[in-house]
Amino acid sequence: MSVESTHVAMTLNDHLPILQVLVPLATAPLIVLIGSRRLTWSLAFIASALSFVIAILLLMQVIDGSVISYQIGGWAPPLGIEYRVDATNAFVLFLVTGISTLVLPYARESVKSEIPARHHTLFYAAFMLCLTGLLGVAITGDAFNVFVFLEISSLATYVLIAQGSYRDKRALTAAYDYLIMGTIGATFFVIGLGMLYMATGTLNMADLADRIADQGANRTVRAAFAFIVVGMGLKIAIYPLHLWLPRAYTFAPSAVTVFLAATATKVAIYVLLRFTFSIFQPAFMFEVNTLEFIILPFAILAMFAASFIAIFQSDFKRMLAYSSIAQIGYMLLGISLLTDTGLTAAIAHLFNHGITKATLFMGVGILVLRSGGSFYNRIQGMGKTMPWTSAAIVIGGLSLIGVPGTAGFISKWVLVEATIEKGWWPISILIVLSSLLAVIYVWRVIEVLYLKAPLAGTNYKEAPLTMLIPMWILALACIYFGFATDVTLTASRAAAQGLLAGSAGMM
Amino acid sequence: MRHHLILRVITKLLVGAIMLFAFYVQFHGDFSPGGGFQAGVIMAVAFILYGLVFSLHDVQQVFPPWLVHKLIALGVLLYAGTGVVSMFLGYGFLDYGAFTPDHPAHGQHYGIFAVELGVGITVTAVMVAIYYAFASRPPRLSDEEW
Amino acid sequence: MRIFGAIIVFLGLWLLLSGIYKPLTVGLGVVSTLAVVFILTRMNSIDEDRVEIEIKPVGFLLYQGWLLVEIAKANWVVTKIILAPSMPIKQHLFSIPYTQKSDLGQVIFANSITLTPGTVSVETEPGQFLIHAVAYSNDDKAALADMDRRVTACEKADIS
Amino acid sequence: MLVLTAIAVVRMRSLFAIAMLSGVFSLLSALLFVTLDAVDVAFTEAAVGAGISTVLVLGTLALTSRYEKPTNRSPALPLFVVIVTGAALIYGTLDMPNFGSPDAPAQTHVGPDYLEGSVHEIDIPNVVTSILASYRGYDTLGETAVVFTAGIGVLLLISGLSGRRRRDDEEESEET
Amino acid sequence: MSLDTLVDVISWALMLSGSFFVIIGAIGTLRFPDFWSRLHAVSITDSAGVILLFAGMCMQAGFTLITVKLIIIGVFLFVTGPTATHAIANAALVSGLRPKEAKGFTGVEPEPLTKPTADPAVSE
Amino acid sequence: MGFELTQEYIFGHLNYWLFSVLMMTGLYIVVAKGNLVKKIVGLNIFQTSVFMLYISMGKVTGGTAPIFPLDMQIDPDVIYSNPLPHVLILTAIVVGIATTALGLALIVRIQEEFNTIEEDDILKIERAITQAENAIHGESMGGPA
Amino acid sequence: MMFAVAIIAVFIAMVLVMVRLYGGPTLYDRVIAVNSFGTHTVLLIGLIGFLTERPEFLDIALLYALINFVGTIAILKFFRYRAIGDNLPVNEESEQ
Repeated sequence: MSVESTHVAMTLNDHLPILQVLVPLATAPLIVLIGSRRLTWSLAFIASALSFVIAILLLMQVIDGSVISYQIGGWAPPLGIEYRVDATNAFVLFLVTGISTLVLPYARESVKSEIPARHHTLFYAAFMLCLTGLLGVAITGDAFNVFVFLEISSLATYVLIAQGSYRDKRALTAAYDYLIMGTIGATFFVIGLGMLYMATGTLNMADLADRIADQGANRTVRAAFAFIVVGMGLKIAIYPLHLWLPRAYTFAPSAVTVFLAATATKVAIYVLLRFTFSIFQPAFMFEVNTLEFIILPFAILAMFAASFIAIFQSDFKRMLAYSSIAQIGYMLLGISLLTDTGLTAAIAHLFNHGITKATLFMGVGILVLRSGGSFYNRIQGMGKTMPWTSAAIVIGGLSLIGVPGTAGFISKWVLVEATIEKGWWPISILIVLSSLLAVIYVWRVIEVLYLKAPLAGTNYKEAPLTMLIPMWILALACIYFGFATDVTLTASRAAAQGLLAGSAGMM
Repeated sequence: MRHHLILRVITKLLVGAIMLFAFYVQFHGDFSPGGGFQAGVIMAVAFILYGLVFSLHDVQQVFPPWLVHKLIALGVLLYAGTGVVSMFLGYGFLDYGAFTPDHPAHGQHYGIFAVELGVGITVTAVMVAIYYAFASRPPRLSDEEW
Repeated sequence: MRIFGAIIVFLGLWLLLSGIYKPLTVGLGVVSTLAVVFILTRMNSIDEDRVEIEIKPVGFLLYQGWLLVEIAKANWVVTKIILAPSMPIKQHLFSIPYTQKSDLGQVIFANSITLTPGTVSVETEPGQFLIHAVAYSNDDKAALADMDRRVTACEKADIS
Repeated sequence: MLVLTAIAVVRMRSLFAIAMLSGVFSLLSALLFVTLDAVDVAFTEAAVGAGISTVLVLGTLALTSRYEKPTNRSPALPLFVVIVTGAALIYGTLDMPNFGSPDAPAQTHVGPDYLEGSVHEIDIPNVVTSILASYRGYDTLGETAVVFTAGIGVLLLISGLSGRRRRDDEEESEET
Repeated sequence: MSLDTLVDVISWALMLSGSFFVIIGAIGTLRFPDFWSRLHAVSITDSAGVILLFAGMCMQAGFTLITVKLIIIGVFLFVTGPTATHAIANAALVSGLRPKEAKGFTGVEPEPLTKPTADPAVSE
Repeated sequence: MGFELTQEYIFGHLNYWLFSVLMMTGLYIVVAKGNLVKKIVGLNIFQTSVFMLYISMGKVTGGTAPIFPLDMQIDPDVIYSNPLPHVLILTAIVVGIATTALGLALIVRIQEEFNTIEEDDILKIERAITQAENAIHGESMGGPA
Repeated sequence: MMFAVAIIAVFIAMVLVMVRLYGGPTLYDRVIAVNSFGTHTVLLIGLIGFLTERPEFLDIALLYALINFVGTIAILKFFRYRAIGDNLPVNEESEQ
């Protein structure tokens, strides 16, 4: 490649895909190297904002369905590692960087109150690494590279969760459980990759797709598929594999919970999408493996079981964690429908749920900051003392239910549409029913916040602006995307079509 | 084990050899098995051996923790920096051909050298840092099932 | 002076290990050697426990030859014990004095004892080693005293 | 022998013995790697498995406890999980090419290109290094980042970043 | 030609005897009744096995850098082997493991060790 | 499938099956054992077996290690094994040790906070905490998690 | 050929040593077994190198010897340290 004498110098624009990952990746060691606590936060924020800008630029370039390919090291794809940006992952990148840019200002106060000051530098470095890993997973076009960056983000996540131990020591065991589960998941993923490699001899996603298509389904490829799905399922917290999630979300520091809830599982779902649709051809796997009938019941089970558990929680934060599992069920349902609309719904819900959950967890974080706990009887009546925070929580809650006019409504609506389109109307009813469950658990929160008297002797101040503003940006986003439907839906549709086109979309 | 004569003397003799071996593995990764990672581990093992036989205090004097922590970051930056330099030269990230456009293979040599050095530095520092972290915790002596 | 000695030894070791004599590699060797010596000097200055190499090279080589023969003999003895159906083990823990002045000399002696099957040096105490023998016989002490003399003979005479 | 070691690990109670056995397991697997021509991997496995991880496990044991307590949990569920996974694995291997077969896809597709290309484009003898540092150099950057993450993770968990001076403590007292 | 054969014969002899001693050492570790005697069995492998096998390999390698490397490894093993053995023995002794003395001997007891008491500062 | 072919098939796959058994042993330790350190060791075994599976993919019968002679004079008759799995596994080993280190560090912290590294004991302690919380904050559902 | 013989011999020895490793009975027995096992591995690597006619990989053997030594020392450091609680400056870990 580089042997050619006529070398065209690359411009900054050409480098955008790599810069997307490189900026946070290089920031993490810089933070450690400089080691000054005053600069740490600013550095992290600048890096995150920069990658947000890059993500927007990338999304603008690929929204029309085109694909950017970047060859790292100048080696052509089957040999070297390739970055490949299309509508789907640009969308995910946009979500991840956007959330991280909003979380960082929020984190400043929240981290100060939850983590000892001497650990702040390393905390932000770990945060940057987590961001790097998620971005790297989302952007890459190489199957093994997914594993490497997945591990970067996972390791950083374990550490970040464990930082909750200064508030509650159970954060440590939560992190440990997640570490074991996550590592098993990653190892399963590697086994799957190994089998794929054995069957095809390549690791590049596009190349893999081609060669699997040529080969048809043999048993090795099928087993590989199973391992990859289970491995990713552990990271996504698909219903029976979800055990780590509630604990991890509950005990992690608030800022970390916001970030993880809004991005980590979403990126894992993206990987699942990428593998099922781009690498294993949809036609192949759904005819041969009848995956839909495996995923579908679990998705529905998740929607109901997790919602039920959420209703009976007495801890706001844990309630939200269980509701996350239920919401993941919606996304999986969309995927298992296998239609254009279904996928659009899944991707749109991925985005909408991301911002909704971020709003809610930010709200919880603020309540925790002021009241010292997220149990219902700790936070009761705070709707009066902290009106802004509580209002944002209500907006988030409404979006979680899927009330018209909020982002959550759009994706659920499209999902119902998709099920009807496919003729599975019982499932549409189930979706509506499970939304009713959401009404119950959200109502409990609203009741606690507004209808109960504040605890005697407490007079909480409203949250600092650095926390309120990010939260309100997200809350307003929930409303904005509830009305301006075409933005998310266009991008999701472009992504869905790209995915459904299978490897053709990759070429 | 400060009073432990044989171990002390032998360690003193060996540590140098082990470090030299680490450098050898580092710089001969192109020709024989080994490379930055392995070299880093061996280097760290040399320090760990010294720490085990002498004392954590001594080894932390020789290789102070603040330096270790800076080096952790420096190695990654060296690696990433190699890529960034190639980007500034108008080539792709980590395209070592950029260093000597007339003779790409040479550029590859330099690139690989720099990159391996980065890996080596980070790995050494991280392993030593982990050792320090574990060793400097006060041990727990409550159970007596010996 | 001592540093130069160390540099030469390490550089020699490098050249032997390397087997590639391009300027770059050899240059790296020099750099590595200097780095190693630098770290070692730091270590020495910190633990104040410098190991003096006070050994006559030729005498030491001769001693090695003698030791090999001893090892061969001792091996045979222990082999016989292992293979004998009854395993005639006569364990005994005893101490013998050493006469080496330098640390290194003592270490060579102790390691030689361990290296010869049948005897293991267990503990170093000021002025004597504690030895464990698997098949103790009364002339063991004499044999070890002989070894002690030979090791001492390898040491340079003029050490404090 | 590997299997024996693994089973021994299952049965043993003494965590010290387990630490040693895991070292032995690493040594054995490294031997296997050597016979399978993967010298670089053997090198790494030896250094990591037998060296660093043993030291780390021992370090942990020093800070925790030395014996495993018996548990009265039923092994049924784990066995079930394991058997299902194992069955999936075996199922997956059924269509695999024979061991060592030179015309397996893995051997014909990309691998030879590396061997070929490494000669002209990179010109160093160790192909593994040339792939590691150049063709898939980005993976290695990721790998370095993983090590870095682990490093700062451990520091964050059980030690803390130390500056040249004890600057941190001073600041902490200022802020609080 | 004849030199080659000679080298071959010698290295065969070295290898075979080396293998023999290695196995003997292993049998010893298995057969010997207690820890202290096993130490000695191990040192057979450490000394005779290593020397003979490496010598055999050196013969095969001829005068190349490989021989040098073999010698380096050999020396390394030669230095570390007894050191490790000594350290093990020492640790065992300190921990209170005493060899069974043969009839008619009373072993030299090292000065009484402080009983392993838990550090009052750390044990809770 | 004739007898000859079957035999060849079995021997050609025996290694994979062996590694599968190893993997399952490792996985069993992770899932079934309650001691946290032992779990990590099991995880190591599990991962190492996966590495073996990979490496055995790259082996070519009659091949040798993918390192050319120093002078780069390559004999075309020599078969070299596939280097790509080696590279992947190198990376994976590094990831493995990183995970191990982190896991152990977590265990150390757990020991400090809970004073045990047995999963059963930890569960007991956590249940006690949850019960205490419930007593203050009202019942919740969803187990001790 | 001769390498094959030697390899088989070393392998048998390894199996025997392993039995001792399982058998114990004391931890020190296991340590000598592990140490001896490491030595065997070094020998085996060297021999395999010669058998496959790529003897330049002796570096691995050297590394093994090294790691084996350090590992043993680490284990012992522990034993000693546990056994003698106070007065000796062995327990560096508690300095700080």
